[in-house]
Amino acid sequence: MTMTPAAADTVRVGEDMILNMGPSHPAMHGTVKMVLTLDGETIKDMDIHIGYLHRGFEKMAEMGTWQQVLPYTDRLNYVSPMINNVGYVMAVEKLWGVEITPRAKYIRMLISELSRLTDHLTSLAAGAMELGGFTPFLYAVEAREYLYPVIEELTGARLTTSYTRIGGVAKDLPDDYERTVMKAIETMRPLVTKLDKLLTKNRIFYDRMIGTGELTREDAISSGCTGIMLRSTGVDWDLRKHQPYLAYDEVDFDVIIGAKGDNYDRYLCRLEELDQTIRIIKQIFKQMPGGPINVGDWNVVLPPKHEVYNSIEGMIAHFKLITDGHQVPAGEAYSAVEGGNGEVGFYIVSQGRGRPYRIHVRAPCFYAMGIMKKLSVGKMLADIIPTFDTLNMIGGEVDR
Amino acid sequence: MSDLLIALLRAEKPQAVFGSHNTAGDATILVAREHLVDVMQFLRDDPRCRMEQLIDVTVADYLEYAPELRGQVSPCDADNRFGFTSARLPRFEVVYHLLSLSLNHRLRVKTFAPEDDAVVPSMCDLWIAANWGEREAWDMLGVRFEGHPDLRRILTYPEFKGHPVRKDYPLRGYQPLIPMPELGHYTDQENFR
Amino acid sequence: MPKVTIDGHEIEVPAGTTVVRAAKQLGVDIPVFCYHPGLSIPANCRMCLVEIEKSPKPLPACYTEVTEGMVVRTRTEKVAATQKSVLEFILLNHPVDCPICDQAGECVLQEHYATWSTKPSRLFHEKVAKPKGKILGPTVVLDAERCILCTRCVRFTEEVTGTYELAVQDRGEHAELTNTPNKVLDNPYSLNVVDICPVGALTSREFRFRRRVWFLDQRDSVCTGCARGCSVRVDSHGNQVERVLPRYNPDVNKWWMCDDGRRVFEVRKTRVLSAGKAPGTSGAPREVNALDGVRALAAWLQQAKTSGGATGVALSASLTNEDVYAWGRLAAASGAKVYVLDRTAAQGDKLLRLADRDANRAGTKAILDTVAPGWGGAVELAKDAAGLEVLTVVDHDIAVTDALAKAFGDVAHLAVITDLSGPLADAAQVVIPATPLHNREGTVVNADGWVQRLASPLKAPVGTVAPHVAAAQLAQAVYGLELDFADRTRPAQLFDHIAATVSAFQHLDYVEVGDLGRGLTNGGDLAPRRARTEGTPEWEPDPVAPTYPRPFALRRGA
Amino acid sequence: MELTGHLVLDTVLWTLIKVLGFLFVFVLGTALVLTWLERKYSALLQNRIGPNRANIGSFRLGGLFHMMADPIKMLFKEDFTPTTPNPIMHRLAPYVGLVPVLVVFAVIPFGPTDQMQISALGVGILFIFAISSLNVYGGVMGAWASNSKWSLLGGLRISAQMISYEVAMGLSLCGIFMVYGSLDLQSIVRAQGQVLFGFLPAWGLFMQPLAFVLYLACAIAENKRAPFDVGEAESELVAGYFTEYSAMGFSVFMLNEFVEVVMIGCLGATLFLGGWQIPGLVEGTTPGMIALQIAAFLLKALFLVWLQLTIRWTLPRFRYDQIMRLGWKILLPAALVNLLVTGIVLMALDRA
Amino acid sequence: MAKLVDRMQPDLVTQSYVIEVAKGVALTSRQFVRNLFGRKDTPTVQYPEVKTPYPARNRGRHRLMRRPDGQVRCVACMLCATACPANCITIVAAEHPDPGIEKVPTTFGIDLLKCIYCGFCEEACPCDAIRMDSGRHAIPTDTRVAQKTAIVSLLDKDGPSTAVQGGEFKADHAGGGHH
Repeated sequence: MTMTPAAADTVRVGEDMILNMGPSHPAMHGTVKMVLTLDGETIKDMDIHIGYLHRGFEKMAEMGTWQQVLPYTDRLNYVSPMINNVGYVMAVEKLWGVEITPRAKYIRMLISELSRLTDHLTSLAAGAMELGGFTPFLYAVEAREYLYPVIEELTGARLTTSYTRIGGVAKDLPDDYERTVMKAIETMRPLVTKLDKLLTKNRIFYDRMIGTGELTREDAISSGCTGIMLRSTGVDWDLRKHQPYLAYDEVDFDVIIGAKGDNYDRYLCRLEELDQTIRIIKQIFKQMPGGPINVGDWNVVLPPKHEVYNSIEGMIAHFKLITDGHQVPAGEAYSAVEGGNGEVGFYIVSQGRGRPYRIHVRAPCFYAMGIMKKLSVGKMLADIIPTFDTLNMIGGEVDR
Repeated sequence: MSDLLIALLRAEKPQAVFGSHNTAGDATILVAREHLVDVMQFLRDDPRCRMEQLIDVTVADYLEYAPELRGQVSPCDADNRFGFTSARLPRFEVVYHLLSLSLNHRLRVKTFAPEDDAVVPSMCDLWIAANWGEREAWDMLGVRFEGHPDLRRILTYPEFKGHPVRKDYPLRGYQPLIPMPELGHYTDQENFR
Repeated sequence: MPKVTIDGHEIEVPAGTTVVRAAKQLGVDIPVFCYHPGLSIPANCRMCLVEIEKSPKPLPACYTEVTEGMVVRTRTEKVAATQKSVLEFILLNHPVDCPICDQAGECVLQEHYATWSTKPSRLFHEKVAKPKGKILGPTVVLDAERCILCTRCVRFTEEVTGTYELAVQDRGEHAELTNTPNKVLDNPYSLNVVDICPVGALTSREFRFRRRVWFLDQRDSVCTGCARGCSVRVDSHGNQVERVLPRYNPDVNKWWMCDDGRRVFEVRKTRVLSAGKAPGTSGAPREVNALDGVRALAAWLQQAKTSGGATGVALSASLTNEDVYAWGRLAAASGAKVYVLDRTAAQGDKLLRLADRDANRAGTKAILDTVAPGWGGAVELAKDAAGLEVLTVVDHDIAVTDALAKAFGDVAHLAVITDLSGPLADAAQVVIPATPLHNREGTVVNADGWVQRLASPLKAPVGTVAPHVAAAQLAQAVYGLELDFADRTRPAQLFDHIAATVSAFQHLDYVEVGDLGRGLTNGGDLAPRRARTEGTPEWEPDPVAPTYPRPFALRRGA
Repeated sequence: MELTGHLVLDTVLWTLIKVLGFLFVFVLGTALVLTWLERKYSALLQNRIGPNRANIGSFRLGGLFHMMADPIKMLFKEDFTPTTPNPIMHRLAPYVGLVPVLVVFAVIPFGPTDQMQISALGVGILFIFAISSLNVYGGVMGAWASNSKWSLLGGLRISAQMISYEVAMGLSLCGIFMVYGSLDLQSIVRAQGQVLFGFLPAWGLFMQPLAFVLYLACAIAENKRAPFDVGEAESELVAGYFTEYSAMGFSVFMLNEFVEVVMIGCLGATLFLGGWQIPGLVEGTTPGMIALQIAAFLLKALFLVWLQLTIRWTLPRFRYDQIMRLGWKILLPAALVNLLVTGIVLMALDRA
Repeated sequence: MAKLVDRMQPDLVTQSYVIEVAKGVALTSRQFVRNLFGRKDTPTVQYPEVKTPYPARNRGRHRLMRRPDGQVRCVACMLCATACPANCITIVAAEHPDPGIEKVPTTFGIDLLKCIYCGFCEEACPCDAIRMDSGRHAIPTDTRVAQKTAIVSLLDKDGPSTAVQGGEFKADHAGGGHH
């Protein structure tokens, strides 16, 4: 390191330790590297290197049809894949002007909320584990484990769901699905209570959460933080409430906000949102309308299989949709949904030629990670852990 | 709502705003690069706009876009004050998505950057979010953001050549600094197709 | 010139123009099945029915000629209902065959149904069964169930080839396309009926089931089968040509091309040169790649230069203009004599096929006249052969006659740059593998003096060299010449040189030559002075070539 | 006393038997079982099944064979030594850590009579203080010799932690000495045989309840186990001071930890739970009585082992500075207060 | 509407550590005892011995259906290969002597390492030839070759399809449930 004599007086040369935290580090889940300049255990400077999981989502998306982008979205925020599915198809439908059926709306809401449960549980679990609380971690993961079979029963896969379709959803709800879901939730909820009991009032835990990773409201807003990050600072902002999409204006729930914007607030917000989500799910089942699950227009969704097998008309429509892709008209659209971590936005540009011209994903974690440095500098090395966890960085989403 | 915003900007900044559309309900204005900082400052601070959040920054590369359709995405005025028509617009469009939390509205702001001069002013002084957003846009599409304090690559590694989301970035091949993978005992090339 | 209003747009067109053409000029799409611009108009599919003011019922747009003040509406409910009914009617007996039908993906019926109807089926009965997989001739298979009886193929055999091999028999739903009695569809243009068939009723026996069309990459090129130089579209997958289709070019081939032209790729594939050769240290031939071959040739030329021996360059008349120019310049600079050799002539006909099978005779002549005046032919070569120390043959399928074979034997050192195996390659001591003509880009001039771009979707095989590059290499290595184009080996750059140097190519530009070509500006006795009629072609090729997007081709073919 | 050769032989043999029986069978045996038990136990309280796959033939025994399979696996793994200027130190470190912990058991009275102690040292507790803190050298040596920043940070953390908690632990135990008036562990245990208020055994737990809590906290902290495991803190420092250890080096560190768990249990049982005392029984002299009281001691020790396990699997981890704060600002003052109050009470009782 | 989180104020009880630790220990101990006797709360499945059934919609390994006469249903239309986002399906078509069938695959290969189990092939198949309801999961192997070739033998496997082209078919199958 070269340094001018004047600077050498003020900076203690050689006493700082540069530490590469990651990319292979137990706490850097999702693969991220933090280059830390440490003075003892205090962080003096920090440089965050992301991109270790960069798969070129946006480039790949330009290569396939509109439909073929869908499996990629599963892998964005991989703890809540179906919210990404919903966000993506909503963007396409917005550009195309497709209005989906009420039942599809409710099913999409249902899967969004189920995914939100798994997302928050994962975040809580990982947070507990990395603070050394292995038992609450396993309780939360077990709780999540009850939800995955429910998701699998609906979509056919636990994680790589690819469930939504442009113009609706892939399949209707299975028989007696409400009972399945409610049973899973009833099994899952006590485990969250256990986690709550083990952590929330435990001084060892709250000493590490309170006052660490404190985010001011101004910074949260200016840095583009959304979702829990923003709400924990006391901003009443939830896309489901303030810019309602699907049928979120027809269900009743509270927006959970925090007071100080520290890790403890974010932890509590997640915990509380679990209950709000369960509340929404109950209402969804109560209000679930009947009717078709997709728009039925053969230019938008594949014809039903019996039409394909038995009539040339269905067969042609089926063929055209698969070989030519969806004929989304030229133009651009941005559509956002409230994901597990905040606003998941898709900016799409179409050329009207069967495949996307440009897709850009607005990943909530990406902007949250942008403020990570500010939350950590001046704090201790160990504070990175809870901050990083409550920020809930998901590698697939940040790097895309 | 969004129409009002467009009308407001057209009235307040007639010099800067030279195009707008409202397709799919997304209010969009096209701003000349020279006036971008001014317009953004206005959008953030004016009580009628109050765009507290820069939700997203990205760039779209219109190299392969059909010229006749380009006007639908980026309509320009008839009087052609900025030297380009709808059919022949510069290659890059820098797209900003703004959100006002207090007034609950959104706006998309777009500006142009030609291929040989792909530079736009940085928004880092206005929003913290611009820092990483612009780094990503630079990394992926190679549009420079003038005044950015730390314009490094973010998703790719520093030695990476080129900007991968550009339309003319080759789809196959290896970056020079990555050695070809050793195949080890999997010598059967057939299996690696 | 009558003025007509179509969907609110006004246009003035020459008298006698049909509504469908006028609409096309306005950019208004009117769906058609049976209409083909190159054939007569039967108006039997009824797909193009449009509303015309003062007419009590919809009229077929393909047949109706415009009159002054005519007002046409193509997007009314009535028209839409007609289109839906027509489609429903056509689809009634159409088999559920898309999965096994080669036309799927470029099927006009699919296209029209997806665009104009998407109405579910109302049929509850068995569909009428007709013969499937019926062989009409050596090249074409018929699936009668898929046929929509547009009679395009029948009209083609009647009007274009005049061979009358096809006809429709029976009536109503039993009507069926078939061979006329005792006739087989075996005319040299038979595959055109596959191209013009809007559905998958007629399919090519050769291309059958080979590849789904939506995976194919398309590239516009020129046929090099004969001096006609038909405009073609080359469809490829991976690094392999799958088929060749005619491309509409009003000045050259209209909509058609011959069956031989489509098979040029196939035929050449069987004759590909496997490796080059050069004398080894022991004197026995060894296998070489292009670079080593050029080195061996360079050594000979060097020797000849030192000893003052005479050298010669024999060019095939099928090379690109760029090759001819480069070799011509090299020969002129080195004092070598240039000879032009021919391919074996074939039988020509009145329609498209020419007896002269060399793809670029006119271009070769025009260029050599400027850069290497005094060039000769096979006769001169036979005369000079004995005196030549080195003869370099830049070959593309040169016909080796007895006289030529003797001449080649007389030459002290014979080097061949070629992409094909054959007697010539066998006779030579040095064989330099050339990049095959169908893997290259460049320009060729057809018999009428029409300059067109040759393009290829294929990559050049490893270890081959384009002849014009070899010329530049030799110029530098042997004669120490920095030919002014030596570092500019891309065809487009070389073409600029040609345009600047050769008067016949004056004012031509590689980009401007475009997809449809340009006439030579001054071709002397060979190339008649011709120039493209200004403006766009009055009528695009028919809907056989799909214009809709192909989301897969680029990705799969990459 | 004049020692005859026969007597020397007798003493050596007897000591060997005690070492074998207590140290090797009980202590190391427990530590070995703990390697399996810790996982199995944590599994049970985390709604899992835990290790159960190791088997001999068709016998699985709930995975008990894991405790055999693991050492075998560890023995055969690559023993990786990082590029370091001190490879010998790196090799030595785990054993430097292990030996002091084992030595401590020399003075633990595991049964009645003076014979049931490997070495009847008069200043037993001071010996324990002296030796047990040497254990940290193993960790620090390993951390330094590993030539890794993570190890270094871990080493720094454990040495600081050791210093902080050694003081508090020493002071918390001072109360015990004051109450029982001896440094000899056997005497302390004997003193715990008395009865308080007619029903309560005069165990350290009841005489010095605060000291017990302090002792437990400090002891776990010295053992560097959760919630005081900042020295290894897998989510912060990868594995702290033994990041660069593999195979046997790693497993000796683990063994070290488990032996220390047993040590804390034994010492705690001795000082706070009345050692081998069974309320209502006098010090045994017959083999049957002795066996019973040895069993009582071992059970008490195991109870404390269980308590440690449960705490380890219940609590999250402290932050480094919070551990320091807890040690210096809470435990140390509390120990001092405990000492003060004990002193005042004792003086008051003396006066009375 | 907006609801503030219930942010606990640290009081003496929580700050003393001991009480909360004791509560925690009680909770975990209770869990231990519950699990020791009867494993009431343990959801773990002992996998190779015990298998949970896959739900009917599970997208497992592919299978090719047969016609009632035992021939392969697939007609090599390539729609599955077209719809496949991972490009993992290789089909080579050939002519079948029976003009009623006309086109059959001679090779039907799926590279299971490339496959992402999205189910688009099943959805794209216009003949009910390929399905993913086999109830078998991906092949666990450690060689590339095994993943690639295992499926080539697909052409010889699995039972007849219930779909009859041009005939009756259950409407609710759309999307490929398990029957």
